Formats: sequence, C-alpha cells, structure tokens
Amino acid sequence: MSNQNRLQVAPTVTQLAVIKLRLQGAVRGHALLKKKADALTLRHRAVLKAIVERKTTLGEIMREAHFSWTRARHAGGESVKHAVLDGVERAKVRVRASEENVAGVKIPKFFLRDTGAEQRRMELAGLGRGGARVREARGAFEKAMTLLSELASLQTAFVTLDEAIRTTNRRVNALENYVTPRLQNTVKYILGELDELEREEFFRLKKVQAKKKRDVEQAEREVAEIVADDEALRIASEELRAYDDVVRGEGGRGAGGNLIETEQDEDLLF
Amino acid sequence: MNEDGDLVAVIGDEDTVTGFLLAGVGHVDERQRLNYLVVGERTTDDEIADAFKAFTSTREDVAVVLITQVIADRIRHLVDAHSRAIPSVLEIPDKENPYRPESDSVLSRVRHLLGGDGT
Amino acid sequence: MFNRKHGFSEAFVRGCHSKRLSKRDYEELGRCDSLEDVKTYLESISDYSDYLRNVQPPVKPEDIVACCKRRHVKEFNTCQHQASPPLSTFLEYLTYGHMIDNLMLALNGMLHGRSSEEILDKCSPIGLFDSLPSVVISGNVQELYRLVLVDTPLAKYLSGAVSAADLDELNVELIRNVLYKEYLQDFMKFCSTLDLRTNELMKNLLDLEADRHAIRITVNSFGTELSKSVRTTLYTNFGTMHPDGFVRLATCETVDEVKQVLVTYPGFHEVAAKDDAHDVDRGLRILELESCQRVLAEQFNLAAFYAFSKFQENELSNLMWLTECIAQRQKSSLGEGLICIDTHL
Amino acid sequence: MPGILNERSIPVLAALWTLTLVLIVRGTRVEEGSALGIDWARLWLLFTRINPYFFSALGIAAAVGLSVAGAAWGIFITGSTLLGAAVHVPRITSKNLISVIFCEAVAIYGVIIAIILSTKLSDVPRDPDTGAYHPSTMMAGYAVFASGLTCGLANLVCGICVGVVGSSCALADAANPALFVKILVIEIFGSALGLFGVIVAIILSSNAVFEKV
Repeated sequence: MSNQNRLQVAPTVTQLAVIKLRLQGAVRGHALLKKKADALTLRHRAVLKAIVERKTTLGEIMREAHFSWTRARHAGGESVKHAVLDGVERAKVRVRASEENVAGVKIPKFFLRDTGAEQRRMELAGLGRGGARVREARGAFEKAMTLLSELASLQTAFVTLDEAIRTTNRRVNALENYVTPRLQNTVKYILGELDELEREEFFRLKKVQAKKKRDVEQAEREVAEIVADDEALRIASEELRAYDDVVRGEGGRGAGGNLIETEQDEDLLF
Repeated sequence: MNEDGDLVAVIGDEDTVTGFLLAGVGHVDERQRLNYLVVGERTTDDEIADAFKAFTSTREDVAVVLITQVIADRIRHLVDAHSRAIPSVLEIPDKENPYRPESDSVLSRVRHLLGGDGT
Repeated sequence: MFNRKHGFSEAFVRGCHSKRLSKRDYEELGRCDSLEDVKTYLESISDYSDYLRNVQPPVKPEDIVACCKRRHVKEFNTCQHQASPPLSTFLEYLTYGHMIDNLMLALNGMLHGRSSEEILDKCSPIGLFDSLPSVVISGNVQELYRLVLVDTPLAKYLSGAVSAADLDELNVELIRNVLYKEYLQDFMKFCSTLDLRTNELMKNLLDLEADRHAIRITVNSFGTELSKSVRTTLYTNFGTMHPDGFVRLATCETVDEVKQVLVTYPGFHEVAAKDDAHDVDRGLRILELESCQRVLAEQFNLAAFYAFSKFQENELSNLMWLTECIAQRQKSSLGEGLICIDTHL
Repeated sequence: MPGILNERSIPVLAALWTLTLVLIVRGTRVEEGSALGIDWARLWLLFTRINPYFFSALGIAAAVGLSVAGAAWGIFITGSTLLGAAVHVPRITSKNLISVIFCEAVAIYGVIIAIILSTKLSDVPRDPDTGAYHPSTMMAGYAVFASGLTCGLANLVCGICVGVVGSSCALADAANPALFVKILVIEIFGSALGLFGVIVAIILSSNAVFEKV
C-alpha cells in the first residue's frame, strides 16, 4: 500500500471511527454538490438559451433604432446630431444591480432606472426641424436600452454561473477522485493493519499455547515414566527442576520480546 | 455603488453613440469624464483600448459597457480577455453591419457550450 | 439688364441644377445593393466622379454624403465668387441660415469645452464666416457674444433677440429658432429692396418658409417643456398664415389640431389631408420644392438662386436617406424619405 | 454700375426728358409781353432752317448705332447665359452660336441700311435767292432721318428680344436638347421683327432723292 493515497493515521480503532465519519461526510457532500452543479447547469442552460434569443432579437431592435435615428437625422439635418452630442449632462438612465440567489450563487441582475435627471438641452433638439422624429428615435433607443439591460443581466449571470459551475465541478471532482478514495484507502489500510495485528497476536498465543501443551505433555509423560520406574523418578525430579528453570526463563523472555516488537511496529508505521 | 445606480458606457460610431445618448445614458461627471467614446475615422486602436480599459477596470461606476461589433473587432484581444461579471461587456450591432453572432465573444462561448444548437 | 451682371451665375446655377439626380437616377440608385454600386453609378452618371474618386472602399454613407456636400459647396462658392451686388448680398443671406447653425454649434461646443478644431470640423462650410475661428476659441459666453456682435453678419439678429445673459441660460435650440426667425424677417425686408419680380417670387417662397417654420415648431414642441407663450415668440411676423393662423397654431396641442388649422388654408389643404403626422412635414417640403420648381421656370430673377439652394439641400438629404437605407438594408422604406421633384422639363 | 433702366429710374429719366423739352421750348420763346406760350412760328422757322444733311447724317448714325447697340445688348444677354450654361453642358456652345448670329444679323441690318442711306446723299446747292433748301431736298433729309431711326429702333428692340430668347434657348437646350429647335423658331420670329424695320426703312428711304431742281 502506497503512502501517497491515504492519510497518515495510526491504524487504531478510534482513528478508524474518525476516518469513517469523514468518509461519510465526503460522500454526502459529494451528492449535495452534484445536485448543486446540476441546478446551476440547468440555470446556465436557461440563461444561455435566453442570451441567444435576446441576441437575435437585439439585431432587429437595434436595426430599428438605428433606422429611426436615421429618420430623425434626415428630417432634422446634421444639427440634430450635434445638439444631442453636445447636450449630454447627467445620465438619465442608469442601471441598478440587485442580486438573485441560485443554489447559493449570487447572480447580479441589472434593472434600468430612470434617475429623472433633466435633459434640458436635449429636450428641444430639432425644435425647428425634425423634433418629432427625434422623439421617436429616443423611444426606439430606450427600447433597445431595456433589452440591452436584460442582456447585460443575462450575460453577467452567464459569467457568474460559469464561474460557479466551474468551482462546483472542481469540488465535485475533488471529492470524487481525491478525497473519497483517499479516505477509503485509509479505512482499508487501518482495517488491514488491525487485522494483521490481530493475526500476529493470535499466532503468538497459539505458539505459546502449543509449547506449553507440549511441555505439559512431556512432563506428564515423564511423570508417568517416573511413576513407572523409581530410577527414572529421580532423574525426572531433577529434570523437572531444570524444566521449571527453562519455562521461567523462556516465558519471561517471550513476553518481553513481544511487547518490544509491537512497539517497534507502531513506530515504523508512524 | 452609487445609490442612483451605475452607468452604462458606450463605445461606438457617432450615430450609435448619439442614439444611446438620446436615450439618456450620457453622463458627464464632476471631473468632466465622459461615459462614452465616439469612434471616428481618426480614432486609433490605442484610444479605443484605453477607453475600454477605463470603462472595464478603472471606473467603478460603470456596470455595463456597450461596444459596437466593428469596434470590438479592433480590440478583440481585450474584449475576449475580459472575463469579469461586472461590468458586463455587450457587443451591439452598428447601423451598417447586421448582427454577426459568430464573432461575439460571449456568443461563441455560448455556442461552444451548447454544442452546435446555439443558433 | 439682369443678365449683364447675373446672367452667367444664373446660367451656371441652372447648369448645376440640370445635373441634379433625376427621378430616374434615384430609381436606378434604389436598385443598388451596396454602397459600392451606388458609388459606381454616381461616378458614371453625374459630376460626382471627381469627388468620389478618392473615396476608398469600404464606402460609408457619410462619405457619399460628404462628397455631395463638397460638390454643393463648390458650386455655391463658384457662384458667390462670380456674384456682384445685389446677387452677392442675396447669396450671403442664403448662407446666414448655415451661419446660425454654425454659431450654435460653436456656442454648444464651447459650453462643453470641445477643442476648436473639432468644432470647426463639424461646421457647415457654406456658413463659415471670417471670425468663426476666433468665436470658437473665445473663452466664455460673454466674450463670444461680444465677438459675434462685433464681427459677424448675425449681429443684427443676435442683438435684437437675445442678450448676453440669455445666451448662457436659454436653450440653444431656442436661440437657434429665434435667430432663424429674425433672419427670415430680415431676408424678407431685404427682398423688398430687390426688383419687382424677384420680390414677388421671394415673398411667396419666404411666406411658405415662415409658415413651415411655424408649423414645424408647433408640431415639434408637443410633449416638450416649451410653453405656448414662448412658442408664439418664435413665429415670424409674416407668412400666408400670419397673423390669425399663427394665433390659432399657438394654442394647438395635438397634430390633429394643427391639421384643422391647416385645412382652412388652401395652400396647405392637401398637406393637412394626410393621415400620418410625419406626412405634414414631408408634405410641406414637397410644397416648398414645388414652388421652387415653379420659380426656376422663370428667368432673370434672383429667386432662382434661392430655389437652387433649396434643391441642393434636398438632394443632400435624399442622398443621405438613400445611402443610409442601402447601408442599413432598409430599402423597403426608400420611398418614405426621398423627395424627387422632377427637375427636368 | 447699377442698371440705368430699372423700375425706379424710369420716372426720373422721364422727368428729366420733359424738363429738357420745356427748357428748349422756353428758350425759343420770344421775349415780349407776359403771355406764357410757345411761339410756334418761331419754332417752325427754326425747324425749316435745319440742314437736311444734318438729318440724313443723324438718320444714318441712328440706323447703325442703335442696331449695333441692340445687337450688342442681345449678344451680351445670350452670351453671359451661354457661358454659364456651358460650364456644365459644353455641347450647347456651338449650337447656340446661332442665337449670337441672330443678334449679329441685327447689326448687319443696321449697317446695310446705313450704307443704303449714305448712298442716297449727294450735294444739292441751296436756293441762291432765299438761302433755303428746295422742299424736295428737305423731304429727302427727313426721309433719310426717319428711315434710319425706324431701322435703328426696330433693330434695338429686336436685338434685345433675340438676346432674351437666345439666353432662354441656351438654358432650355442645356436642360433638354429637344427644346432647342422649338425655341429657335421663336427666336427666328423675334429676329424677323428687325427685318420689318429694315423693310419699312428701305421703302421710306426709296422716296428720298437728293437732286438738283
């Protein structure tokens, strides 16, 4: 198992519980983000559709607006143009941004706003010639302006959504391809490690048990031989003493060795 | 943000700009800065680029930038590079050239995303 | 005796006039699909070739209109250079209308701190006067007023109509129309010093112009802040509708009311019978050009020059309409703006 | 120089002319009594004593002078218009030279009459007794004078007429070539007027004979 694809944790039961919780969170988060991404994409598509639609009508509306201005210029001569160009004071039309919340993403939305600023200079443009046409052109361009503000909102929404979707997708992908596998790997690792420990302990216990059993059997057999043979009994009692020594020494050394070994293992892990 | 709302800036040929000024978007602020640029025969690309940059990054009171397509083509790299949501840059047709959706930087992204059914 | 001094100019003007685009030309031009075609056609049929030669593709409507304008200015200037009094004075009067526009442009530009080159660039070349550059660079309104008063022909109108203080406060459009009114009245006075026939013809033309001025102001002031009393001050003191027609016009509030006033005058009866509001304007223009056409049918009087300049303006506006229609692909509306009185006999 | 013959100057000229006549008449009045009247007898005497050659010379001068004046006037009117119109329509120049030639013809009529009249002149002595000319000589003088004046005035007016029509012709031709011939016909009629004057002048002068009695 490579070290890169999992968290560096002690393979303990507590850690396992923590990691498992994290994994659960990651999976739920993934599902939620996925849903959000879907919602955003849905909205995104709607915005795209609207943009395409508006941009197509925009061509028509602008064409009309331009043409009505041409009419005004035709009726009023060049002086109308200059009157307008030189008549700029304060903006009468401004846009106001408000925010709309789509799946936690704030999308700015523009509203046209008439500030009511007086346009005194422009008001009378073309009084002598073509004033009525100028007013028509103004209407046409105001209409175009309304459409353009909608388009601006949509486009801003598009850009914001685009950004938001990208971030969400990145998160989803990160959860899916990085965080979750890593956590899963960690869990797997901890479980494996715990199993290993368990097996080792079991084996050792078994080994000890087997030896004890063998020794006991041997002693019993020897006792039986002693019982059967007095001669043998003496030797047996001598030997039994010796065995006691051996058992004491071996048992003490075995337990100590085991402990040291386990600690060393953990050290290695960390 | 201004309590009255933000401005709409216009970059375009004389007639387009005049039309929008007529609609009332024109504004001259205290420092005599204009929120529109009339592009004539003698206007250089640099001037357009400067104005565009001013509207898109320097000035905070501009929320929407309208630019005619022909002029946008002249500073296409800047328009394409502009990716912020606000101010939003809108390409509009001018009087002589009909609207060409294919060269619109936003629309081309749109078409890319929709995968062909954008029209 | 007329011919001893003005024969050449008159014939020259008529020569120019005969080179106007005819109805057929407009029809042909209407069939063009691009401005390049228009250019080629204009080059092939008329005197425009010299002016159009330098136009580089892509051709813009402004280019063609500018060429037309250059041609008109050249014709007019040639005429003016040939002229001796009273024709020269008469032609000067014709330039005053453009001068008023230029002056207003200068005033407006100055108020907005535009550079003098920019303003001079926009000025109509026919209405240039010697001191215009100095007017343009004058620092403030008082200075401008003084300069205009001292060295321009418009001084007599300006001093009579507005004071220096007004110049700052009044709407430029108002000043323009006040000046125009003064100009018309002065022109009328000047014409009464000319020979009988010219006087007679010019009286008709100027009467019509005065009526047009009044009607247009009335129609165009609907829906604006222009009050009725101010409106009355913009009317001239002559005209076929003067005085009672003007009094009635002053109280009008809708186009229909204006039409009702117009119907009572035989000259405007047909104009008023039209449905659309804009047709009134168009009808008046046609009326004007028709009377100009009648004037051109007579020889040996100065009114021909007035008619000539009106036809010049008409050609300019026609050409502008035509090129814009073609450029904007709105050829279905072609007939709406074109006014062609067939000039050829 | 402003035009002498315009609407406003005509009454002034007429007044001047009347004044001159009155002065002449008053100057010839006999200075006697206080009766304010014209001494017709004296005027008559004055008139009969004028030399017939003076009248003849005056007639010849009028014939050629007025004709040339008329022709010049006409050519001027036509010419200035022609030049102006030719700026834009050069093709009309050669055709419309006809108008100029018509005007020129008027001058030629005058010259012809002047030559005819001057050939009539011959030396006739006065009556040695009375010192007066013979009545037929006087009559010849008056006839030559009248004929010259007839021809001159007719040609003057004819020249102006042809000039005006010619200038219109130039304009019309410039505007529409089809009109040229039509207006030329009018011009020919105009130029015929001069011819009437010439005919009358010739008939008139045919009676004038300077001969010794």
